[in-house]
Amino acid sequence: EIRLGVSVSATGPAAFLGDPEAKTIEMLVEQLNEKGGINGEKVALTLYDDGGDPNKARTFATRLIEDDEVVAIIGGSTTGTTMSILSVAEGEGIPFISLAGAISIIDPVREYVFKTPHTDRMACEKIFTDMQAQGISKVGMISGTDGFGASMQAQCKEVAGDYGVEIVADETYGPQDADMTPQLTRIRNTDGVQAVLNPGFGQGPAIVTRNVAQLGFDVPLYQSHGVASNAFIELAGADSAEGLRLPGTALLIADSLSEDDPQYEVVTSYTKAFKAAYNQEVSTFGGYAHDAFALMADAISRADDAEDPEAIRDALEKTSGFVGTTGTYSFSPEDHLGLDLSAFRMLEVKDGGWQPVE
Amino acid sequence: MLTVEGLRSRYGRIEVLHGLDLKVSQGEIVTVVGANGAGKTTLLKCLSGTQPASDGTIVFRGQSLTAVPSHKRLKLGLAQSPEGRQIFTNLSVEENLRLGAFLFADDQVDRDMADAFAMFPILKEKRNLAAGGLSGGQQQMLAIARALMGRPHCLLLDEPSMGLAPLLVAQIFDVVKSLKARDVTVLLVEQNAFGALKIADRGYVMETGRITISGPAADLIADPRIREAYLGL
Amino acid sequence: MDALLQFLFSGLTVGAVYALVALGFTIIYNASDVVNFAQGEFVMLGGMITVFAFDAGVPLPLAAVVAILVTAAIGVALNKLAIEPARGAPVVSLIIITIGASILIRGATQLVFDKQLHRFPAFSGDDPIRVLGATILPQSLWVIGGALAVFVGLWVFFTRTLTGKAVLATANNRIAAQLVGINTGWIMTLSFGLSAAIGAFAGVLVTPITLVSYDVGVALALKGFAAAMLGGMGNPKGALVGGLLLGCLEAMTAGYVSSQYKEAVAFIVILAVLFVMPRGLFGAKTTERV
Amino acid sequence: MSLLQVSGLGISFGGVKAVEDVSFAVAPGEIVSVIGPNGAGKTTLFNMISGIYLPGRGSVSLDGTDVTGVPPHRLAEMGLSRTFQNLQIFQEMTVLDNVLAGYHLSERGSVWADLLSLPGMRRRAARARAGAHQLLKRVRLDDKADQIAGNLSYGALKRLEIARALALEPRILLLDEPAAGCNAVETEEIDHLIAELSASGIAILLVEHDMKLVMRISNHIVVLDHGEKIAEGEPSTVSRDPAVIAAYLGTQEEEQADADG
Amino acid sequence: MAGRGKWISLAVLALLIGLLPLVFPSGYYFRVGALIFVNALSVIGLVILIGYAGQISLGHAGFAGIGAYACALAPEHLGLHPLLSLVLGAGISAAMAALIGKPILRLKGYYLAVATLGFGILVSMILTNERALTGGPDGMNVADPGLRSLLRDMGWRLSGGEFWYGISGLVLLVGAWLALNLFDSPSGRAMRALHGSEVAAATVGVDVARQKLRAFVISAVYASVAGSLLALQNGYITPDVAGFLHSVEMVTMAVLGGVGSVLGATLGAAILTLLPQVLTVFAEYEQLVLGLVMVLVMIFLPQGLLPSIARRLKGRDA
Ligand SMILES: Nc1ncnc2c1ncn2[C@@H]1O[C@H](COP(=O)(O)OP(=O)(O)OP(=O)(O)O)[C@@H](O)[C@H]1O
Ligand SMILES: Nc1ncnc2c1ncn2[C@@H]1O[C@H](COP(=O)(O)OP(=O)(O)OP(=O)(O)O)[C@@H](O)[C@H]1O
Ligand SMILES: [Mg+2]
Ligand SMILES: [Mg+2]
Repeated sequence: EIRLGVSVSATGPAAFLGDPEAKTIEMLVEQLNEKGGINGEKVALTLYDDGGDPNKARTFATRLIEDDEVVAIIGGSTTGTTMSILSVAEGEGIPFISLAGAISIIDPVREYVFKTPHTDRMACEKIFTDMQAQGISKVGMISGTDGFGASMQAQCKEVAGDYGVEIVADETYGPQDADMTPQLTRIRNTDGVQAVLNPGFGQGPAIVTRNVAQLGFDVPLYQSHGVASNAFIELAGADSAEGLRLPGTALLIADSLSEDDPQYEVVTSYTKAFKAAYNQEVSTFGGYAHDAFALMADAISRADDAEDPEAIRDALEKTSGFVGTTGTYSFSPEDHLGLDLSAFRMLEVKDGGWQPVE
Repeated sequence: MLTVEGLRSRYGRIEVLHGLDLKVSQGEIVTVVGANGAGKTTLLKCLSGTQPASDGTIVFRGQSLTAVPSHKRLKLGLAQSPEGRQIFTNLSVEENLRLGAFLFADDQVDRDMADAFAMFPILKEKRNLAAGGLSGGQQQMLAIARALMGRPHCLLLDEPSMGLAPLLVAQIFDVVKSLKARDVTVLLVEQNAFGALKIADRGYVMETGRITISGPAADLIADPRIREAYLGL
Repeated sequence: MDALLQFLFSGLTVGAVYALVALGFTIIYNASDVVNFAQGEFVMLGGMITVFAFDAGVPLPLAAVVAILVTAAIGVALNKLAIEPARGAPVVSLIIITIGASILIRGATQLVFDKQLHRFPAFSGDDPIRVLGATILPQSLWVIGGALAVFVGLWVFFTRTLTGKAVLATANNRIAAQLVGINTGWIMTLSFGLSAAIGAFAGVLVTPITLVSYDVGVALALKGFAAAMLGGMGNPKGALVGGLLLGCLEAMTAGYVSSQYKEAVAFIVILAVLFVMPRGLFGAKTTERV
Repeated sequence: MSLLQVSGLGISFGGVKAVEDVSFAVAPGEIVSVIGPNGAGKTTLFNMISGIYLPGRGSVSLDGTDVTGVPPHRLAEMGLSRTFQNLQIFQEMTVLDNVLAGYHLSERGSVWADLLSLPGMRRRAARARAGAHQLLKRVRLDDKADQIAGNLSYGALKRLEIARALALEPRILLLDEPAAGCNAVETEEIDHLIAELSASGIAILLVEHDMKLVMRISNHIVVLDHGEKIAEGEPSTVSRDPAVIAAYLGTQEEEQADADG
Repeated sequence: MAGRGKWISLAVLALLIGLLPLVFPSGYYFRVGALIFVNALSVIGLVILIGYAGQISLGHAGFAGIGAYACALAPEHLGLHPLLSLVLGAGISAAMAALIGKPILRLKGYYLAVATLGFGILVSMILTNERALTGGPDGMNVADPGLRSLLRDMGWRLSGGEFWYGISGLVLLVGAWLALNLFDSPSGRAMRALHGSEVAAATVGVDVARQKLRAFVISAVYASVAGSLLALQNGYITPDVAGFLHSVEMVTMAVLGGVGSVLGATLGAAILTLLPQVLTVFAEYEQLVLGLVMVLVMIFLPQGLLPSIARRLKGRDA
C-alpha cells in the first residue's frame, strides 16, 4: 500500500480551485486502484480540506507526514497554503507537488517541492505575446484582490514591458463585489486604452465581462486561466463574453483537439471520466491536480523503493516528456515546474464556446 | 374566582413558595402583606404565568391555569401590574397603553385610553414620549393603567403604591376601591400594609413562602402581631 | 459628469443589495435584539433555490416564490429549533447560534446543491438603459425597486400596525409583552419567517447581477450589517439609507480615489459617523433611566 | 460651611424644563430631604448633582469647588455617593462583589499590581473584603453574601445598594427613595441607619415619598414641583405650607389619626 | 476562596500541558496542542474583554495580524530579533488599541461590534493590499527565531512540534496566570461592574472609559502575542490571520467555552481547533457538523461549556 497525502482547499474562498482538485484526485485514485494500483500496490489516499487557511494547511501537512505517514503530498491550492505545506515537506523530506501558481514556489528550486500549474508569470507572458501580435500596447488592468488576482497583477506588471505593453490603468475589486462599472469607467476614461486585462477567478471576472458589455466599452477583453471553463461563458453570458481571450490549456478545447495532438489522449480521457463521475465540466485547476497525481504515480512506479520518499523525489526529478492535461512536463534539478509557454494555448470565445486562436 | 392550592415554586434549586393556599372571590379585594423576600412577588408571577409553579393548582374562574401560557391568561381576564413596572421603555406612553389592550381592536380601546388619561393626566401630557423617560412614579402609573387596558376580571397589583407621591397613593387606593364597584376582583400586594388593609376585604400575611395569618382585613389591622411586625405601630 | 452618474448607478445598485440585506436584519433585531448573522444565508438560499428550481424547469416567477417560501420555512425552523430553545441565553450566545446556523446552512447547501456559481436570467433582459451617457441594467432597477418596496412595507408594519408594535414590545420587554397578551413565541416565529422571506426575496432580485453560490452569504451579511449599523439598527429607514449610502461610498471611492481601498474608505466613514452619532444615522435611542 | 451647594440648577429634555433654578445647600451631618410630586424633578436633580446628567444651567459645588459637569467617578473620589430609584445593581455579580465594587476607590492600584497580584494589591483587597462583610451585616444581607445579586428580592436589593454606596465611605450620600418597597418596620430600620450615618458626620440628601420618615429625620426639606422649588424649610414649616399640601401632601389627617390610634 | 480557584485553574492547565505529551502518539499532536495553546491565549484576551468588561470585538484578529506581521517584518526590515519583534508587535498592538479604543469604546453593543469589525478589516486590507511590504494575499515568510538551534547547541534536541508545544504552553500558562490575577483584582471587579451597569460603576468611582480601554488594550496584547507565536511557529504568514473569519472564530471559541473563565477559554479553543481535525472523517459534512455543534452547544449549554457544566455538577452535589 502506498500512502499518498493530499491537502487542498475544497471549501472556503479558494474552493474554485480546491473542489475540482479534490474531486479529480479522488477519481484518479479510484481508477488507478481498480486497475491494480502502482506495480501491484494500491494507493491509500488521505485527503484533507484546508479551507484555504494556511494555518490549517500546515497542520494537515504535519498530520499527513507524522500521523498518516504518507510518502508524498499533493496539494496547496493557493500560494499561501502551498508555502505552509512546503516548509513542512521540505523539513521532513517528503516530495510535494504544489497546485498553486506563484513562481516563488519553485524559484529558487527546493529539493522536495515541485509544481504542475504554469506560473502566473507565464500566463501574463502568454497574454502579452498575444497582445503584441494584435498591436496592443496600452492596457487597462482590473484584477481581483484575492491571492490569484493579486499575484497575477504583480507578475503582469513586471513582464509587460518585455512585450512592449504598458499598463496604463490598474484597478482592483474585492472577491465578492457585485459591480465593477466604476473601475471600468475609470479605465475607459484613461487615454489610449486598447484592451482590458482581468486576472481573477470566481464571480469577479464574470461580472467584469458583463460590466464591460454594459458600458459598451468596445476593446478586446483578456481574461486569465483562472476562469478557463465552460461554466464561465454561461455566467458571463455568451453575448458579453463573445470575443474574449485567455490563455488556457488543452482541456478546454478537448472536443476540437485533433487526434494526433499529443495531449488528445490524456485530455479526452480525463474530461470524459470527470464528467461521468461528477456531472460537471472540468476546469484548468482539476487539470493541475490530474497532472500532479499522474506525475506522482509515474514517479512512484519508477522509484527504486515505492515506500521511500527520497527515492520518489529522485524519480520525480527525472521525469521527462511526461504528457499531462496542462502540457508536457520535464523536471530537472534546476527546474521543478518543467513546463514552458507552449503548454498554454490562446483561446477565444466564439459563438458561445471556446476556440483556439490561430 | 381564583383558588390557589398547595402552590410551590422554585428558582433553580431553591424553593421559595412552600405550598400556598389562597382564595379570592368574585369582586373581592384581597391583599397580601409580608416582609422583603417573603415571596409575594413570586406568588403573583406564578399567577400570571411568568414564573412556573412546581407544584399545586391554580384555578381561575373554574379553569385550571396549569397549562395556560402567560400570554393567554390575559385573555381569560387575569392582568398584572408587575413589580419593577416592566413598561416598554422604548415605546411611547400611548403605545404602551395601546399594547395593554393588545387583545382588543374595538372602540372601547379608545374609551379605555381616555379613562386612563383621565385617571393619570400626566400620562396624557407625555403620551408621545418614550416611556423610559418617565419619572419612577409616572412609570408606575403607566404600569397600572396598562394593566387596566386589558379589561381584566381580576387584577394582580404588585406594590402599586411604590414610588408614588402621597396624593397619588391615596388616589391609587381609591382606584382599587372603584374597581370593586366595577366588579373587578383585585389581588393586591402592598408594603403599605396599612393602606392596603384599609381598603381590602380580606388579607393574607406571608412569611418565607408560607401563609401564616389570614382573615378579614379589619381583623388583621387590629391583630397585634401584624401591628407590630408590618404596620410598625 | 457621465462618470459621476455611472458611479452613482453602480453605487445605487450595490447599495440596494446592501439595503435589502440590512432590511432583513431589522425584523429579527426588533423582535429579539439579536443580529441574525445567518441573514446572508437567507439571501443565498433565495438565489440558490430559485436557480435549481428554474433549472429543473419551473418558470422563474414560480421558482422565486418557491424559494421565498422554502427560505421562510427555514427561517421559522431556525427560530424553533435553535433560537427558542436557547431562550434566556446571553445575546452573545444567540449570536454564536446564528453564526453556527449560517455555517450549517452553508454546509447543507453545498451538499444539497453544489459549490458552483450560478445565475438565472435577468427579469427584463440584459440590455442596458442609457441615461446621459451612463448605463444601468434593468435588473438594477428591480433591485432598487425591491429595496424601496421592502422598506415601505416594513415602515408601515412597524409604525402603523399593532403587530409591528408587538414585535417591538417583544424585544423591549419580553415578560411585559406576555403580560399584555402578546404571544411572544408566535411573534418570534413571524419575525424569523418574515426576515428569511425578505432575505430570499433579495436573493431572487440580486442573483442575476451578483451571481450566487453556496458561500456568498458571509460577505453579504457583513456588508448588510455594516450598512444597518451606519443607518442605525432596527430602523427600516436606517437600513435603506445606510445600504444606499454604503454602496455609493464604495462606488465613489472606487471611481474617484482607489478601488483597492474602497472598503477601507467606507469603514472609515462608518467609524466617523458613529463617532458623531453613536447609534448611527437613524438609530433609536434606548430610553432607560436611572 | 456647606459641603454641597446647588445654585440655580436647571435642565431641559426636548424643550421641557425638568428642573429649573433650584438652589440649596447641605452641611456635613445634615439630612436634607427633597420632596415633591411624581415627575417634579427630584431624580433628575440627583442625576445632575452626581454627574450623570450635565446640567443645562446653574452650578454644583462640593466643598467650595465647582464640580458642575464633573464625571461621576471623579465625584465619587471627592466623597459623593448615591443610590438609585431605578435599581442599578451589578446583577450577575455576587452580593459581596457588589459591595466590593463599592470599595473600588480604596482598593484600586496600578494595573500592573493587579496583573501580577502584588502583595500590596492583595492587602488592599483583603481590607476591602473585611469592610464589605461588615457593611453587609449592617444591612442584614450577610447571609446572602455569596448569592448572585440578581436573585434577591426587591427590598433586599434596595438595601444592597445602600451598602454599596456606604462602601465608598462618602462624605455626602444621596439616597433616592431608599424606603420604597419596604414596609413600615423595614422603613424604620432605614430610618435608624440614616440617623446613624448623619450622626457620624455624613451629609445626607434624601428623596423619599414616605412622609413619616421624611418628617421624622430631616433637618431641612426642599420641595419641588414641576421642576421648581416651591418651598423650603424645617419639616414643621414645610408640612404646614398650603402650597406643599396642595401640590403634594394632600390632607393626611385621616390616615395619621388612624395610625396614631 | 477565589484565590484557591485561581491556583486550581493554573494547576489543571499546567498538568494538562505537561502530561498530555506522554500520550501523544505522533508529532502531529504537538502541532495541534501548540495551536490550541496559541488560540487559547488570544481567547483569554477576549474573555477579559467580552466576559469581564462586557465589550464585544469582531476585529481582534486585527491585533493578531499586527503581532504576526511584526514578527515577519521587523526582523527583515529593522534587523530585530524575532522575539523582540514579538514584543514590538505587542507594543504596537497596545498603542493601536489605546488609540482606536478611545473613540470606539464609547459605542455600545452592535455599534461597537461594527466599529471593531471595521478596524479588523482595515488591518487585513492593508496587509492584503500593501503587497510590496507584506507579500499581499499570498503572504510572506517569517524568519526562524533560532531558539531551537540554541537549545540544540545546549544539547537539548527537540522537534519543531515539541519545541513550539513547549513554548506555546509556557506562554499560555503565563497568560492564564496574569488573567486570573486580573479577574480576582480590583481592576477585574471594576470591569465586571461596568459590565453590569455603567452608571452604577461610575458612581462607585470606576473610571468607565479608562477601565474599558484597559481591557481592550490588554486583550489586544494577548491577541498580538498569539499572532506572533503563530507566525513564528508557522514560518509563514498570510493576511488570513487578521481576517474577519479569524475574529469570529476567536469570539466563537470564547463563547463556546464559556466567556467567563480561563479554563473555559482553553476548552473553547481546544474544541474549535480540534473539531476540523476530527471532522476530516466526514469531509463533505464538515461544515454542516461544525455548524451543528456550535448551535447545539449554545442551545444546551447557553453559558458556554465550562460554566454550564460546572453549574450542572454543582446542582447535582446539592
Ligand atoms: N430570579 C430569582 N432567582 C433566585 N431567587 C430569587 C429570584 N427572585 C427572587 N428570589 C428569591 O425568592 C425569594 C422571594 O422573593 P420575592 O421577590 O417573591 O419576594 P417579595 O416578597 O416580593 O419581596 P419584596 O417585598 O422585597 O419585593 C427571595 O428570597 C428571593 O431572594
Ligand atoms: N431622560 C429623560 N428624557 C425625557 N424626559 C425626562 C428624562 N429624565 C427626566 N425626564 C422628565 O423630567 C421630569 C422629572 O423626572 P424625575 O424622574 O426627576 O421626577 P421625580 O421627581 O424623580 O419623580 P418620581 O417621584 O416619580 O420619581 C419628568 O416629567 C420626566 O418625564
Ligand atoms: Mg416583591
Ligand atoms: Mg424619582
